[in-house]
Amino acid sequence: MAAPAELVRLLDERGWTAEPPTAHPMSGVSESRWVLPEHLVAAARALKEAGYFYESLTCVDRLDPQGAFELVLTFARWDAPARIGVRVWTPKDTPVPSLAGVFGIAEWNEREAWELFGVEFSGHPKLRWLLLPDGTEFRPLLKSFTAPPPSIYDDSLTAPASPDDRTDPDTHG
Amino acid sequence: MTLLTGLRDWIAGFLGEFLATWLLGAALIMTFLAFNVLFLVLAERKLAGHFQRRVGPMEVGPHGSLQSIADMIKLLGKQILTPVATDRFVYLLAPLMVFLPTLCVASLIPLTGAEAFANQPYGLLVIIALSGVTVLSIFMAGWSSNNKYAVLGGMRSVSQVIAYEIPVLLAALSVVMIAQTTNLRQIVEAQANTHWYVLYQPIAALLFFIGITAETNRAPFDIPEAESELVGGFHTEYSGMRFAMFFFAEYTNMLVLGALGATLFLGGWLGPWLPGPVWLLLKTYAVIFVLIWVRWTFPRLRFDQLMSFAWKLLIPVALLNLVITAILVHGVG
Amino acid sequence: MTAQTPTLTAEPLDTYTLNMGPQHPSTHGVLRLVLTLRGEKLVHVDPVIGYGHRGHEKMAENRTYAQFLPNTSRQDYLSGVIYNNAWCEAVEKLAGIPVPERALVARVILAEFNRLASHLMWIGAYLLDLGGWTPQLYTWDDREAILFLLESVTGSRLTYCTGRFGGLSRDLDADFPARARVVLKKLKDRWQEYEDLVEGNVIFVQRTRGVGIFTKEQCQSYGVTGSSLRAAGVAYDVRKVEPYGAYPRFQFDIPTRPESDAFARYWVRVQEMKQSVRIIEQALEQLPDGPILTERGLGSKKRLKLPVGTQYYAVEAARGAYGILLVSEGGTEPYRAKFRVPSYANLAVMQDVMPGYMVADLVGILGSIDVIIPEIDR
Amino acid sequence: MGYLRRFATGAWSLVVGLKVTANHLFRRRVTLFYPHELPDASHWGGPIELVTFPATGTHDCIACNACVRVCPSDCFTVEGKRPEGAKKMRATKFLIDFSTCSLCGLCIDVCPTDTLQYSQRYDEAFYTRNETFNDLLAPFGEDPTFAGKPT
Repeated sequence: MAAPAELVRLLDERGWTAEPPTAHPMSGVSESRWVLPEHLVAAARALKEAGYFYESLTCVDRLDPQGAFELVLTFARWDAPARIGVRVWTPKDTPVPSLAGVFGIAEWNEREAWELFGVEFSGHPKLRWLLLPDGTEFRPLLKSFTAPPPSIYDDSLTAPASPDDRTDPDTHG
Repeated sequence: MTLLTGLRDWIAGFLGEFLATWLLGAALIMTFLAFNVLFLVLAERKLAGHFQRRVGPMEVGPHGSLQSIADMIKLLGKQILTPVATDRFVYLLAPLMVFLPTLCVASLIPLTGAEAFANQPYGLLVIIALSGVTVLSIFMAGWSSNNKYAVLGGMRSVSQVIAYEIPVLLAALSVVMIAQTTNLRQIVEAQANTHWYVLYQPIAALLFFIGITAETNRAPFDIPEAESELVGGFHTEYSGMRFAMFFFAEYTNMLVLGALGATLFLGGWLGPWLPGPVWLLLKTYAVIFVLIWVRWTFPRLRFDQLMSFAWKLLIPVALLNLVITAILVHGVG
Repeated sequence: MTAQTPTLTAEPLDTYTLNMGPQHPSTHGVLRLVLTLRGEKLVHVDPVIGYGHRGHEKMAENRTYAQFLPNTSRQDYLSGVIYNNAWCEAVEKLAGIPVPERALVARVILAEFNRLASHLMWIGAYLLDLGGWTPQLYTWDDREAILFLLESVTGSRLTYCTGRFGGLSRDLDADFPARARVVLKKLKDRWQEYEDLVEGNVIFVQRTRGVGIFTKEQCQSYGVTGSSLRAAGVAYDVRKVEPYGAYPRFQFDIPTRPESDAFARYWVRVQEMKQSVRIIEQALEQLPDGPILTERGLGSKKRLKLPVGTQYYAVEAARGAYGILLVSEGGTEPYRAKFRVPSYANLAVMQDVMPGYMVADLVGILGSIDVIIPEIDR
Repeated sequence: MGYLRRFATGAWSLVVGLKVTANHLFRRRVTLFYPHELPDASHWGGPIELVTFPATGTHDCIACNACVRVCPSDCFTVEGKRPEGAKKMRATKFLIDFSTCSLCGLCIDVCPTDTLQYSQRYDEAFYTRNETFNDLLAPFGEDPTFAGKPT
């Protein structure tokens, strides 16, 4: 049950995994699988029961013609060098089921993905800003994002100095 | 002495004998206490430095000896802020009130057998009653600041002082039982005939020491101002000279309670060669040195541990000690 | 003072809200905790993070692999070498850059010294949280010796940037092993003192025993790693479970303790320091001669192009498992870089652990898990 | 009895702690009086500076802009021109915005003539933002390469 190869075979058998939407390889993990969004919670539950912990969630803004996110979740074990990469391909405007009910840390990770990318998570208890100030409208980690809108804070103190303004260091007090 | 007597007579010319003595005494005590605070602050910082393998202040004056004066000037010059939504009257009153009891107590400690500002028959009781008043102003400060940290600090302070007054009182009572008097002067004189009471009452002395550590809000009992939990505790919102008042009171309290401890257990002014007040001061500073040493060694207790330590350990031990003392004094003779 | 209280009716009358931080002496930086208290008892803890968010992940997408090097040590400023090495190793692994033997061992030496410095700093800061001032100065004295040692190799004292793809940018001096052994001896002589002053102290034991316990289930649910997890009785250490770099060739143990309280975390960290000393001693013995860098300016003189792929690379940082997820689309810049920082999970679990304890314990628990806010905020 | 023993060991641990601090009280300080005593900065990697080569007595910056390109935080402003009759360019302006420099040393790695190095200055302090621009050519004075010719 615990070995990653057996576990992903189980996922395959239950029909939770999907064909890879991209040929993008994943390394640094024992096994990796593409999981259909609707089976994500069930797969996570199976992983939790097998003794895996939720290690990380990475959202990647794939420049797909339809616009899609790739969610890369990694699960690892305490007792063996077993890491399972779970990848989810989701269109930009489709919510992904939240794992907050399965793993506690998923709540924060999903809040982060939501505020930085705009991934919607259905069933998340508190989809609010985590790292960015409350009320931030833009999604900074999208590839389409270029510059933040004018800051709501006074940035006169942080305006970059330019070398042409350089004064002689001896002239001031 | 002649200078002082002359000064007193000159003031007595227009204010009367009683007021002149009173005023001059108060002025002398105030001056001494002010210098004492400056010295103690410096001593604390220097000692802390050396305990921690550094040297403390070094820049102002030789070996930093004038650092506290510079700090005092800085505190005097700082802007005094009054936060909005404070209970203004109480807020302003608290720093003034905080060192009044301490001043009163300071005048009650006998300096020598011959001369003293006060020779109260119930001196010990008055001192213990008065030193409990300090906490009132601390609570006033905490409450009026309209700051939750300050309120928490003030409330912790009240419960702490209530808890620790009792072992202090009980420890002092066992001394009273031996000396058969509450007059501090007579307690010291009684020690001249026998040994210092610390030899007869080591447990009481220890309890007393723990009690005054708690009453002066010093580590490991510095819970009312626990910096890492409550920012600054009751004096979070005070700045400049008002903050200095609390500081002043804390260090004066250390001196006064240290002097009381020296009087009760270490024979007060008694000692060879040197004049009485010098001995008293030396013994007081020895007690304060241990206070400083303890502060720079131990972490802080938690609030509930502090309370259970007082109620479940110190007070029963103090009571037991008192009972044994009573049996020994009255039964054995 | 009032924090984000939703509505008046939602808050029961017997509780109140206390806003701890972002500027508070013991929140270790800019963490804000919105506490709901009943008296001094914690009812609910809501960590608010992000005050130090600098957008490291966005920065990574706009810089070449080499240009991101200085950012790494600024995530966790107390174990910068480890993070710096992790980035180098992650890129090396994906790009297939060979690393000389000497560099591998030197990285281990620097990383373990950095771990020692970090743990020493933590002991000092933790005792400061608990109100003991003096141990901090003693640990800083020891840490200073380590920092001087690291400075002599890297040129920096806190935000190291010595790692390069294929080795280190500066070599260890000929007399480095000798100087390192002096420092290690100094440290070993100190253990007894720390035990006398801290570990044996009855006040410290009272403050930390039975405080801040989290269960294995909570650890699994939140992904707690590092010393906090080992103090909960789980012998998980990336250095052992997924050995990387030169670690497989060194003998060391993973200290664990079953209690999972603050004292156990303290004890585990002290034991880890002893193990780090052990690793460094072996590494100094085995330090081979040879080049320290395969090729100077690899990735900086000419921009490095990494093959297409998603790569996860984990190391054991001073606070737990640090992971880098690198997505490359074949360009000279990462397509996406995600940093799985240990403090993130270790702090998140606090929402579950804290309620029921007192305010004074909060400081003791928060200190004991050793969070570094800039790495959480990234 | 167990309670008493626990109490005794607890009290003894406090005494042991006091002994540790008392031991340190009379030992030598480990701190440094910073403005009066200076630390050993021989290995310190401070703000970037130009190397003075003993052979030529000057730097060898050819204004190739490699450092400008590699710098993660765009600290550099480098300008140069070709002295008459020379093959290589030579820097006429070399500014570093030290306020954005993170001392990563990538510029040292890429410099083709090895003319950049860490200085040992560790106590840089500034009063205004503009002072953070280090003119690296200033220590070399007037460049004799361009002497006599208007630049």
